[in-house]
Amino acid sequence: MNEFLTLMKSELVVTAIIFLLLFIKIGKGMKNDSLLSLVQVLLLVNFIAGFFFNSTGNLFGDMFYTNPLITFQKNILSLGVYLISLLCADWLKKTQHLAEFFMLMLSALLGMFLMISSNNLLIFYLALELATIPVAAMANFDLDKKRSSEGAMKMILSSAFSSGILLFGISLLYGTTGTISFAEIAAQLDGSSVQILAFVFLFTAFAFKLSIVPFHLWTADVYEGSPIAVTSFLSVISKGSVAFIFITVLYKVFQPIQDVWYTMLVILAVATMVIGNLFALRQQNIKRFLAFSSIAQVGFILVGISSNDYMGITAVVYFVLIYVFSNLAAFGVASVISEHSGKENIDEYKGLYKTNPFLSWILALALFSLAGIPPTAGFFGKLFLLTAGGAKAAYWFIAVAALNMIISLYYYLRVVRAMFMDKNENPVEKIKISPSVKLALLICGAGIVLIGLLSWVYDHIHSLSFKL
Amino acid sequence: MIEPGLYHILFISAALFFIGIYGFLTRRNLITMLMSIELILNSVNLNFIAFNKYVWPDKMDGLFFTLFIIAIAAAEAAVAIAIIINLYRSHQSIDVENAEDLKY
Amino acid sequence: MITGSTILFYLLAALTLGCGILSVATRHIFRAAIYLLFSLIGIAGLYFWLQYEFIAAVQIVVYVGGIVVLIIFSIFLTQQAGEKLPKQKSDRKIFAALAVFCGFALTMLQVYQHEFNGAETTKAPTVADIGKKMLSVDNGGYALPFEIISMLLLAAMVGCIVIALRSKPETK
Amino acid sequence: MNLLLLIGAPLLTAVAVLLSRNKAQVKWISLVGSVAQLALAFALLYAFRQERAQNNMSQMLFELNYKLFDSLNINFHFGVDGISVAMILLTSFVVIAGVLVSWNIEKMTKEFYFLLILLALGAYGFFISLDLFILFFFLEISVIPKYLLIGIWGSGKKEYSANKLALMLMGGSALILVGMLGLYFTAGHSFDIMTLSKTSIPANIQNLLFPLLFVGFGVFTALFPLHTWVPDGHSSAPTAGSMFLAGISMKLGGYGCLRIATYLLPEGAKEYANIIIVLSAIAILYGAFATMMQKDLKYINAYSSVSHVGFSLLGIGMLTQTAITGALMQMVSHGLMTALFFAVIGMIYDRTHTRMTNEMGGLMKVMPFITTVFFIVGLCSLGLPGLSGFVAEMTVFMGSWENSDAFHRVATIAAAMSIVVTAVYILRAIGQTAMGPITNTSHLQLKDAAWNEKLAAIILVAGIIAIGIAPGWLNDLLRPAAEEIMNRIAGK
Amino acid sequence: MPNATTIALIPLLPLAGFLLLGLFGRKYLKSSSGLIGTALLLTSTILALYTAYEYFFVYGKVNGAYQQFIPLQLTWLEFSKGVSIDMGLLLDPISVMMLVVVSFISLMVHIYSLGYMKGEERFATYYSFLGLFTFSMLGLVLASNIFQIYIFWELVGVSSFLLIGYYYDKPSAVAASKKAFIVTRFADLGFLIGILILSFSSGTLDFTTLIQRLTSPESNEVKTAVVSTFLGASALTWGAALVFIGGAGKSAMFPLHIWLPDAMEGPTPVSALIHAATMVVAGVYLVARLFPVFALTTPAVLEIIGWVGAISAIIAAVIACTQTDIKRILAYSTMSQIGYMMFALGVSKYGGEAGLGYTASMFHLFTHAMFKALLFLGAGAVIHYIHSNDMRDMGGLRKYLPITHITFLIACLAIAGVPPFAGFFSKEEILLAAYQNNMAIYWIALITSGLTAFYMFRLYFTIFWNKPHEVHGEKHGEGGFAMMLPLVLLAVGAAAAGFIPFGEFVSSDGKALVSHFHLEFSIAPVGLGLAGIFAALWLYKKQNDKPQKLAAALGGLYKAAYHKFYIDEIYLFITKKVLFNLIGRPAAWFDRNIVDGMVNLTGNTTQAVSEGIKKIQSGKVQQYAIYFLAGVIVLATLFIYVLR
Repeated sequence: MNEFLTLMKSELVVTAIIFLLLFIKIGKGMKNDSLLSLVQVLLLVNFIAGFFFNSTGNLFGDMFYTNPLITFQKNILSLGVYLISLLCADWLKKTQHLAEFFMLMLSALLGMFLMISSNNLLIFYLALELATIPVAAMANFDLDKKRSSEGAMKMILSSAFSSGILLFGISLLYGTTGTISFAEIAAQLDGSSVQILAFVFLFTAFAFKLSIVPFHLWTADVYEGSPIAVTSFLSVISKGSVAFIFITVLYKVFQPIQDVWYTMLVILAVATMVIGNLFALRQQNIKRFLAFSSIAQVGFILVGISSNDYMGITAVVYFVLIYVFSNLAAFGVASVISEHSGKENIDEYKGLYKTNPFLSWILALALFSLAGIPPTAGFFGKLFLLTAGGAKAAYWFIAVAALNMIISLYYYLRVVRAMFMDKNENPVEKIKISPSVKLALLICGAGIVLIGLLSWVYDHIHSLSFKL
Repeated sequence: MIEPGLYHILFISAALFFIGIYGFLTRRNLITMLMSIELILNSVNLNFIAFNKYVWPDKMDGLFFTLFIIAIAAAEAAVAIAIIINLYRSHQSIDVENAEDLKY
Repeated sequence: MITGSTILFYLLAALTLGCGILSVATRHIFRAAIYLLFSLIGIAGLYFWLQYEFIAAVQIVVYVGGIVVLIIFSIFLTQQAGEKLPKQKSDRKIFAALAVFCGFALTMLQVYQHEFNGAETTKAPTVADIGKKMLSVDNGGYALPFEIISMLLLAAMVGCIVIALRSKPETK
Repeated sequence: MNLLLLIGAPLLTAVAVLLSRNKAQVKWISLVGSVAQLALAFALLYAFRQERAQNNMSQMLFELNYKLFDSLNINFHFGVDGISVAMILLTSFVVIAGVLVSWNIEKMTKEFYFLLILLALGAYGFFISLDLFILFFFLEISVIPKYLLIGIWGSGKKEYSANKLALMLMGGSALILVGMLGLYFTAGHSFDIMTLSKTSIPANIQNLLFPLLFVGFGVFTALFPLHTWVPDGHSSAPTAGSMFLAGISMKLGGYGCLRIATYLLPEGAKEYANIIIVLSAIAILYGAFATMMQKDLKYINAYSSVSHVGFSLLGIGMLTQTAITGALMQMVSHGLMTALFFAVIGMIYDRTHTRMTNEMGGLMKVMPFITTVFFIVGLCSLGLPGLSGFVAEMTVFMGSWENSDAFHRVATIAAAMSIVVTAVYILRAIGQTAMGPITNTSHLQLKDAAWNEKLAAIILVAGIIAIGIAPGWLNDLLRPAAEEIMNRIAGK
Repeated sequence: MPNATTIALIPLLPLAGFLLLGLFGRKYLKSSSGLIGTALLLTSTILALYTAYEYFFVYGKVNGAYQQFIPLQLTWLEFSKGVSIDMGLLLDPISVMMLVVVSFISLMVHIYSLGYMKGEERFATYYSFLGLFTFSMLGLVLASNIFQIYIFWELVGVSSFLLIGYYYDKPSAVAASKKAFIVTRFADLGFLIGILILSFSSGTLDFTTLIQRLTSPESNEVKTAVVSTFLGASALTWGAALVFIGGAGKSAMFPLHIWLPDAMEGPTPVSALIHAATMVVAGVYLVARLFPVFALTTPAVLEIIGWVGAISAIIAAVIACTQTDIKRILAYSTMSQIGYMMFALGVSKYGGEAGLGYTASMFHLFTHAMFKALLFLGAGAVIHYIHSNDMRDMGGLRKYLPITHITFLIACLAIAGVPPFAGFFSKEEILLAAYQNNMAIYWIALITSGLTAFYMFRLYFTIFWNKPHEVHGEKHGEGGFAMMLPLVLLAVGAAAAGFIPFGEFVSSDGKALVSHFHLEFSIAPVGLGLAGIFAALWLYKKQNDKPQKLAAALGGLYKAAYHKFYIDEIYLFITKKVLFNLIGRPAAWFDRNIVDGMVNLTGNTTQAVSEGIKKIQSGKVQQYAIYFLAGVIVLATLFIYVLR
């Protein structure tokens, strides 16, 4: 089979779907429900397609590079998108621009795919923008909500700002190395101060997308402002993708100055965990709460990344996989509740267990997984991140991380307490959950419970990343 | 060193870059902030071209980068303006200070 | 010794930076737009000066013909005519200026310390080989970025349509 | 005997509980399940003794080793020595008693029993795992059920207590986690306790890791001054919750302190032994004195638990074979005793709806059975011969006395003083509640224990007496295991 | 040769009784439980007597000395090589003698209680407790291992606690039981540490080995132990002293005696059994058991023992003269008599003629058991009749309670040391021993004997003579056969026990000790005794105001004695003020506020910080950008200038 087709299959499938939707839209259009189910099927196909014809190779000179691990990462992302399409069905059915929504989301997904397998700063930059601009547009999808457009504005402006800085860094890098392809840059790096400067500029772009402290400030506002579908997409899919490419860039391109970025990661990881936790402590709105919690999670991811070897890669990919399930489950429950009752405050979740035990259990599971409590998968994910990070035997570093687990546990338990323990005279009334949502939630729950215990998942990722 | 060369251009671009940033940080009007963004991007373009011309003339990476940046800038500006206009519709102002419902 | 090109260069530099500063400083939004326009033209001029006519052309076409026009339209849409822009809080200004100055100093220090290995052959590329490169898929070709840009523009277009042409709830 | 049964039984029970339809089913399923666990525990004891009888002297018996995370060298490595067997027996006793006493729970019965069984599962897994990672996994499993048990079914300022407990325990496990990873890397990427016990770890690393691990586990077992979750947690928890908390969970900590911290890091243990001794001596006396001042029965038992658990830490700190044996005996004994104590308190509370000693009196007249049990447990707690407490404490004393320097002597004597203070507060409590004239006439209508309560009490009393009358079997179980530990400490 | 099972049965039968009655008595056996208990105890008494006979007359004596036999010894809990708690049966003269005493007195009390406790609600429980006590006491007596003795020591303690608190709804009874337990417990702490020291320095817990190792001065155990000193005294001295503290606690020696008078809250038969005849002499028995160690290795401690005994004897006697509660009077007299036994041991030496004190002490223990039990049972009969403990409510009862009167009189004569009653002989020997070894103690003893005679007859006269008894309401007559039989039997004992040639059987080294009797020596004590009696006669025979006068004349001394020299108050001060207010309360406060405060503080600080930094998230996108830029610049400078 043609190399081009096999290597770029994920991108091609996604592009195909985008155009299909485009034609449907331009043509006579479809009813939302049927369109949605069609899209869901297509996304499922896309996800499944990810498992076939995995191979390693370059395209377009060396601009595009892929290998089984990268394909696996792409699969994680498409899985996430599929779950989102199921979870947010209730909201999606209501929206007037379903096709456009998915076109945007998929082009963002395409951007992420390209970003992950980019082997060249230009591609990386373009893919990054492709992964950002549509999301900014999506963030505005609650057209008549002011908060939504405010969030979108904040996102587009700050991302433009950060990409400006990124570009300046790239330009300096280009000036000193004379190339924009990863491999050659790595060869050219000599750790001169300009390159450090350039690296910092470049670094901030990742920091911005991953919302690492102090480049995280946009996160919470945008998450709160935008529709939950978008929020979950932002917090799970785009974070994951950036984490992946971040690893590649650090390990591949900036290997020569690894001692610089190791220290940087350590500092920022600590800052991120602490600040994220401290802010999450006080949040009322569940989306905002999850935003800050996800910032704290990123701190842990950085711990994993800081170990400059395949263990780190494995741990991060594994964690992101788990994170997809956990966070999506949380957001899914949140979206169901806010769709049916418009309630997004943690205090309004009081007494939820009485009326909606299923949702409560799923949310609790998700939160425990985020907090890293066994037997949920999050426990393993976090632990392996720390294990990877501990390889350099920086005990105080792990200690800080571990202590942060305590703070995070505190506020995750706040939600659990609200649902299970607190009394409430008018709790969220019994919610009739549509089958697709239920399915998605069940998938997430199963994922949360099983992925940890099914060790072959981890070992599979390990074998993939070990080959690098 | 009166003779203009790479470093002069780098000075110009860097200056323009930080002028843009300054604008972005201080302008209260969203559209003017957008303009500042444009300045930033242009300074970057200038960098690329300069490097391409003075340092790595044999390949055209910088040049192409500039081209694509210009394209991106257009797209970004379009979306940004769309969002701004929408924001303007929803509460008759494009003053960034007024868009701070989401905080803490 | 001072040649015409040198003078031209300095003029262009002055134009670019001057208009840049003005465009972020003035409190008339229209003037800001116009200053921006001139600043961009100045940059285009610099491209010319560097003998990158094609880029210069693109710069003129896209920015001057496209983006600035877009901006001006949006100003028409959003701005009640003629009133001045609100003043920014001064502490914000001070912090911004401080940060910017530090950044600028830092950057310049690094840049001037660094020895960019100047190349002698300063030949400018022609439009033809730019075009060839642009569509070649083999090593050093730019077909993929081109495709990506196209997708991006498509996405941006869709986004703009959805957001800007917001239809009243009852229709459709 | 296949150790997986020990995990399987509670697991099945839990699942069955989840699938069951009505409260009756839930109760009976969990009862059957816990009976099965008890049976398994006894089977294990029997099999273990058989093996030893055919002098199979390998340190761990019935070992199982399945690969889990192969690439990280994490395995399901199970095995038991005398200590584990004893602890498992203890657990099974407490579990069945706990199931019985919460027979009349009305609110969310299914969830309640599910969490209870989950706790048990965690304990069993913890005691049989020989892989640090798995051990930690099981340790952590039990945190959340505790939180929910207290928070949902608790009384008083339950949210506060539940939070405090969960967070402090989490803090402990955070320390453990760091220490654990430290071990993992210094010992060349292995979590396996048996492997670690063979590897010699440089002293400076040991001195770094030991405090982490010991304090980490110490939090679980109420190491002074990290014990403050105990009074609040116990007093707010539902009866069965307190029983599990004090009877099982605190033992997880003690077991960890010994099996992980002390056994794997002997040099560190020697380094810090004196500090441990000081802390535990303080805990013993101070806990006892603090108890004297309490009016709430649950607080009384909670603080006395701090005091009693101090003995097991003291024994560990003394680093002699006898002392360690005593420490282990104390764990078992205290587990049974405190569970029974909480059960009794629960029974009294269910009837009088107060736990304040000064609001009761003369209960012996209306509920002879309960008060008799109350007497027994009280006497056990003040170390009456013929009951388990005496055996354990005496062993600790004898062992402690083996270090002949003044410091250890003083510490031992200080600890010994507590037996007087214990007598004081126990007799006060009994005197005020069980004896004396009936102050509150409404108590005259109260009923004595129901069948389930009687059964629960009898089971635990049986355990206490079995140890008190014939401690030999327990001794035979624990002493060789303690010897293994001592060998490593002595560097043999 | 001794037969292990026979001997083992002696304690085990009461245990069986305890279990049987404890489990089923309340519901099923009810009133029959008394008979069951008695029957069981009768059997074990018979066995005990049989054993005694066998031991003393059949196999006990081997070439001129009574030997130790350990027919049974089971390892109960092994600590380490050679150091283990064993459950064993040890037969030697004193254990056999105690065996007889305990089982006999206990049997008497069992029988007596059939009448005295009839119709009690917790009749069965009562008998089961009696069983428990008897079992524990017998186990204590037979102990072959110092830890075994400690175990049963605690058990008798708890059974005494249970029996004192038998009337559990009487607050005073509850308080008394608690007091008794805690005070003895405190003493036991000393005992325990003593055991630890002795066992460590001797490397064993087994009596025989321990004594043998610690008494041979050249044994290296002794050498090492003597070397290791603490506060100037050798380890062994400390150990022995601490062990004695244990004994002093149980035997209500000054200043640990305060629990004994209060213990009279228990049913009177119980007082007779536990707080007169058996348990309270456990301390004496303990010292006797370890006598070689005291005598040969730590004579200093023996000296102390002597003085403590003497002081207790006289103090108790003085107090007894002023009390009005007849049971308390008896309690103090008990204390005083035990003081006799103690200092008898204290003034004794090991072996041969010098060991007279030892024999005397044991002898007095034996006789005292008889007449003191008798006194208590008699008092019980009186109380049973009068329904009051206070002798001011009594008087002129001799007509109404003839048997009680006679037996009581016998007992009084015995305790007053009037020949030929039992007390006379044993007391003579004690005084003789004191005379030979320690003059000071001898004088104290002499005075005490006088006082004893006085307060006993004060009691006797006030109860049975003094003011005539007016009968209000119909009085049931003297308690039935069940109550009278023990009185009579015990009276016989109290009258005749003196004629047993005690030295033949019991002596410090097992060899026979011929106690020759000096008439001229016994003049002084007997004379004093008679003087005391006549004083009492003069004061209390008829109702008059002499006593008040006398009391007024004595003034302060009387008052002090009446208030038991304020020792209770001192204790109360220590416990309430020191233990509770100065230690307990601060500890509790510290825990709730400091330790717990720390924990909460961390939590609150975190909260506060998170509240404080929320302004960072100001919602202004330009602010964000500034932070962004600042971050960039800081990082850049940091990594360009600082960290390289």
